[in-house]
Amino acid sequence: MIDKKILEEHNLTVEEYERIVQLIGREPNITELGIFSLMWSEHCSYKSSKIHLKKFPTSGKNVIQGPGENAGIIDIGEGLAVVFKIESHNHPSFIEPFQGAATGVGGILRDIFTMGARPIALLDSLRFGPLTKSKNKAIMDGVVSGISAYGNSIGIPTVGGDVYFNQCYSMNPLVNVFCLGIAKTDKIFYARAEGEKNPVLYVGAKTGRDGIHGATMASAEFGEDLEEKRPNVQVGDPFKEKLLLEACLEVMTKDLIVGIQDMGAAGLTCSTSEMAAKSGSGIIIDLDLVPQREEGMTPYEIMLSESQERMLIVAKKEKEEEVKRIFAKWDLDAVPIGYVTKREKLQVKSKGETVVDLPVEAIVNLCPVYKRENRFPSYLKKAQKLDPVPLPENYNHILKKILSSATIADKEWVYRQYDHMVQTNTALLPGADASVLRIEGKRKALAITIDGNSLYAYLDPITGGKIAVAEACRNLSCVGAHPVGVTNCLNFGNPEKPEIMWQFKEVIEGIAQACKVFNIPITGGNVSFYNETEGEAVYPTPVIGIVGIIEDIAHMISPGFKEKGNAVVLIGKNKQEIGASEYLKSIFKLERGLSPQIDLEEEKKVQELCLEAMSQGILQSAHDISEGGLALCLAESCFLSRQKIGCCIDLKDPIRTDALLFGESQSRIIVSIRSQNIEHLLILAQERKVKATVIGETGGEGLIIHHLNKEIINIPVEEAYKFWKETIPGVFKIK
Amino acid sequence: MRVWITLKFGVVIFPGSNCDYDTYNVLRDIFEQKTVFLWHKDHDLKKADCVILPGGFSYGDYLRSGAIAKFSPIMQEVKEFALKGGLVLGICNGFQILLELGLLPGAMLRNKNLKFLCQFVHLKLENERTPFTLKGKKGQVLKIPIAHYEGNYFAPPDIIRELKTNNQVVFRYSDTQGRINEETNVNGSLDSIAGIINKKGNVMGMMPHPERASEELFGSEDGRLVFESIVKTIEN
Amino acid sequence: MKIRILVSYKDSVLDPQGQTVKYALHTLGYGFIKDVRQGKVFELDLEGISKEEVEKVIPEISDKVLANPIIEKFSWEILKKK
Amino acid sequence: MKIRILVSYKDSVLDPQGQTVKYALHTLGYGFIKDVRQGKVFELDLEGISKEEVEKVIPEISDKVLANPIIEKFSWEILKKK
Ligand SMILES: Nc1ncnc2c1ncn2[C@@H]1O[C@H](COP(=O)(O)OP(=O)(O)O)[C@@H](O)[C@H]1O
Ligand SMILES: [Mg+2]
Repeated sequence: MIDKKILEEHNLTVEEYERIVQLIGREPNITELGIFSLMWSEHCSYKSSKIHLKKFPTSGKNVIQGPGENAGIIDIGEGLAVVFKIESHNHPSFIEPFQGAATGVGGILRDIFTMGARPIALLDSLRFGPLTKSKNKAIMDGVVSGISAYGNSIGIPTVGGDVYFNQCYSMNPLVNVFCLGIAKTDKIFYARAEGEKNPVLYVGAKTGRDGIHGATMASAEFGEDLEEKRPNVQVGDPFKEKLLLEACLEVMTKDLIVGIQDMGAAGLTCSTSEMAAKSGSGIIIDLDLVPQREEGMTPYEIMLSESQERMLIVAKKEKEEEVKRIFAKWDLDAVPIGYVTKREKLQVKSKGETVVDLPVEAIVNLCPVYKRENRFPSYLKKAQKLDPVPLPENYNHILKKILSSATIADKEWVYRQYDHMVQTNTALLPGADASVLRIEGKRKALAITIDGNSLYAYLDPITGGKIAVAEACRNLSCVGAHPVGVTNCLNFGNPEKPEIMWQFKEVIEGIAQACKVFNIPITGGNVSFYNETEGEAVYPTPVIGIVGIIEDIAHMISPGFKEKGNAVVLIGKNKQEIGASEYLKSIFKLERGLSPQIDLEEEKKVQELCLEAMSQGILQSAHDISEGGLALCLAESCFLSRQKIGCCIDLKDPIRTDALLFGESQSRIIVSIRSQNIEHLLILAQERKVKATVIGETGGEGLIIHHLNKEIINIPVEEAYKFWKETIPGVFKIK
Repeated sequence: MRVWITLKFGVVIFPGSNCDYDTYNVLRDIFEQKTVFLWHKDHDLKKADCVILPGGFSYGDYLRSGAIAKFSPIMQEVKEFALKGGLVLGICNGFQILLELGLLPGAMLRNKNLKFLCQFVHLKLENERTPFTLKGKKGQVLKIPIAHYEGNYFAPPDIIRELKTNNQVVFRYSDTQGRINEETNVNGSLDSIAGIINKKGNVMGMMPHPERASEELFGSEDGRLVFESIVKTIEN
Repeated sequence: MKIRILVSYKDSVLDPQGQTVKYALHTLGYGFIKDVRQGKVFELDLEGISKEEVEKVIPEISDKVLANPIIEKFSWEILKKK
Repeated sequence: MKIRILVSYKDSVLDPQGQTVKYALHTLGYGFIKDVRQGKVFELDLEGISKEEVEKVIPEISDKVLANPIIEKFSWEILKKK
């Protein structure tokens, strides 16, 4: 008998329960209720976000698959497609940082190769609390080791990502993992269960009592009772997944299967019902046939288990044996557990009895959709107000402090724990604005970047959304790539709170507008709500992953200065914008003011100019201005040059010196160029009505900046470099 | 018509190998050598002139890196092949397997900082009189990436002494100038050892990945030296 | 005083290493091995601390530092010196 | 029959993991810990094999598979069932 308490345990409201009863025309049994609780959870059903996600532009001439499948697919020509997607694993990574992050990698990888693509790149977007707290250090250490352990072992390079630190992530770290794979356009696979009597095969790891309620856990805000909510976190097995990957891709080279779906969160439940629903068919399975790791598992447990490294395959009747043979080659079993039916039902048998008999439509598509109330947040007006801060005396000193802020500092400590070279395609290694991957045997190359400044989104959600997209595109243009597709992960607090919902709808509006201006489709993503502890929500954190194409890899450009005596040119305008800056945060401990504003049309022109100049081969280096502002961009351009070339800069803009150096105004790129090409660049700029100014020259051992004929920064590159380079290793040094 | 190709590389695939294709592609595309894969469950070396054990995580590196792979059927053939003087090169995980198998002396411990390390390093070529390095010059410095968690070479003092007296140390971690010190010894290996060869001189293991440094696009071509040396050796 | 602490995954938690070791031993012909679980062992040398304190502090250390209670269990003993 | 096998580094091999744990425990104020060594433990379930065979086969397995004699030593015991 289902009572209130049971419903609460399953995160279902009374209304939702009544809807279930009405949909199936009777009271569900406990296993059936469990199934609904998973499929109607926020994580699987998107019941709170659906209506807003609709705003995203999702079509385009190269879109092969938009939102709705395991991953999005974009046609990149020459018979190839890129398959990519981003997923969050925030809650598990807080509970058990190493395994939580590791299984996060495992999950997104399955989303990619389940579609027939070989994964060729991972990126990770991480958000932690300040490293001054040992708890945060331990979480970061565990998360990075976990990603490293899984990705390195299975042999997919982790080629990039980003890391931000903010108090709001102290009890709510964010771990978003992006994966991209390459597939032949004529060998793409979907989650389909077609063809009556076609066998349903279970492949991969045995089923245990792993993370039961995991999916719903991911949809329940942590409170005092965190301990209770802790499930037994899964342990990842990258070795098993590697075998699974190779076996699945080998099966897919032949004409043996009609559909395949990974078992992620919501395991057997999700894979069986989704495959059937997408094909207007039904599936019947017998749980006695499901390989099990533990004794006496109930149907409820088997259906709700989240054990990792498992896939579900619908094979062609007559090909079953060959599929088994291929899996056996990789030391894996492919076990028939049921077959496809005509009735649009999910039927589950156990010990000869039918324990589940539900219409798949109800499970998968009839979850209530909520138009949750949203309200302008009370904090915003106050937070946007910024009283003038005093002008610093010593800018060298300020620069050093900013260089040593964890968010700004070099992240090599993280990415050198990742094998970012395996598969030998990584042409531009982590550390640049975007990572570049060679496509075997092609002129074209792929560029990938992942971005999202949550402080902007906190202080101005819609602009924060726009900037996340704009900056990602800017990063791509800095390496010579134009964007072709977007995926996104939206990390927010509790959507039942109107102020959170307002942030959510605003950020989405911003993302949508930017994507329309740049004319790039959103092909998928993920929403992670309830990122809050004891009522404290994370800042609204959109994480944007964008894939770009470099038409000719020979035109690839990197951020470091290349030679002495090059002109340093600023593309774009300096403005007096200081709000939401890393400068205010690390010098004045202020997280306020208005975030930098952005004119998307102007941004687009700046990027187009950069790309045009690159395709004409006149740029030596390009680096975009973002956190830390102009000064940091220049410093990094020195750091990233092989011989640590310095530069001498002379700025004339009549604005506050601190805003000029450290303000984070958008739509700016610093390039270096040989003097004989300056004219040409300036003409290209004029044609596009973009401002381009020669602001100095590369050379010397120092980073030297003048403002209105006064020297304001003069520091040896090597010295500045140390602050930037040694901050994060310093935190983790083993004495 | 039958074409005779005297030269053939065999790249072994273990469950969990992940540099198998990288190595295969470099040999086939960059060096245009006839190259075949060897499957761990087989006993057939397909008449390969040189067998390469590629990098990766055979059997997930569970238990110890290389500890389980050494029992593969193919490895029994490789062992015989090696004892008969056949050329065997172990890269990274391949090196670890050769150690576990006893074809090379010593063992691997975790990197001194207990972290996985993926980065370019500089190697000093200590022995250019091997089939794997004869195209190099003694003391020459090579820039080649490493990517491992257990590359901290260890062996008892007597073994180390032996390695030195027989000039079996082929590569050592160094700086760009070939200077060797604690700092350049990234993973803490005894004597900064990055690669060694057996007494007989036909089995070499190295932690760095020459196949990742064979194309200009990837920042260094120094790894070519190893493959070109093997080709030269066999052609003669 | 010498203490030995054993840390291993809870029985309900998958142990990939143990599984792989078992698989290897089987292929080597040791078919009589029905299951393998792999864990960690810590041997601690203690000084200037009473048996009573040990009883209190070792479980504390194990729980806080050596094991993650969510997926791991631990047991410990005092080693008699030989 | 349940067997427990302990594998740890020989004393001649330094054990950075143990050192790191020791350091961590010290910073947490457990100063009375003079040394930490970390190793592996394997628990095997055996079936259909006599005590005599076990005496022979377990050292064999440990030496050949579970431990690397160059750097590791092992010890083992039969666990009495509770
Ligand atoms: N923020 C978003 N923007 C666009 N599409 C999204 C977003 N969040 C989720 N989706 C799409 O909804 C579908 C279901 O998402 P998800 O449950 O994360 O997939 P999976 O079940 O494979 O993890 C996916 O196709 C995903 O791309
Ligand atoms: Mg999926």
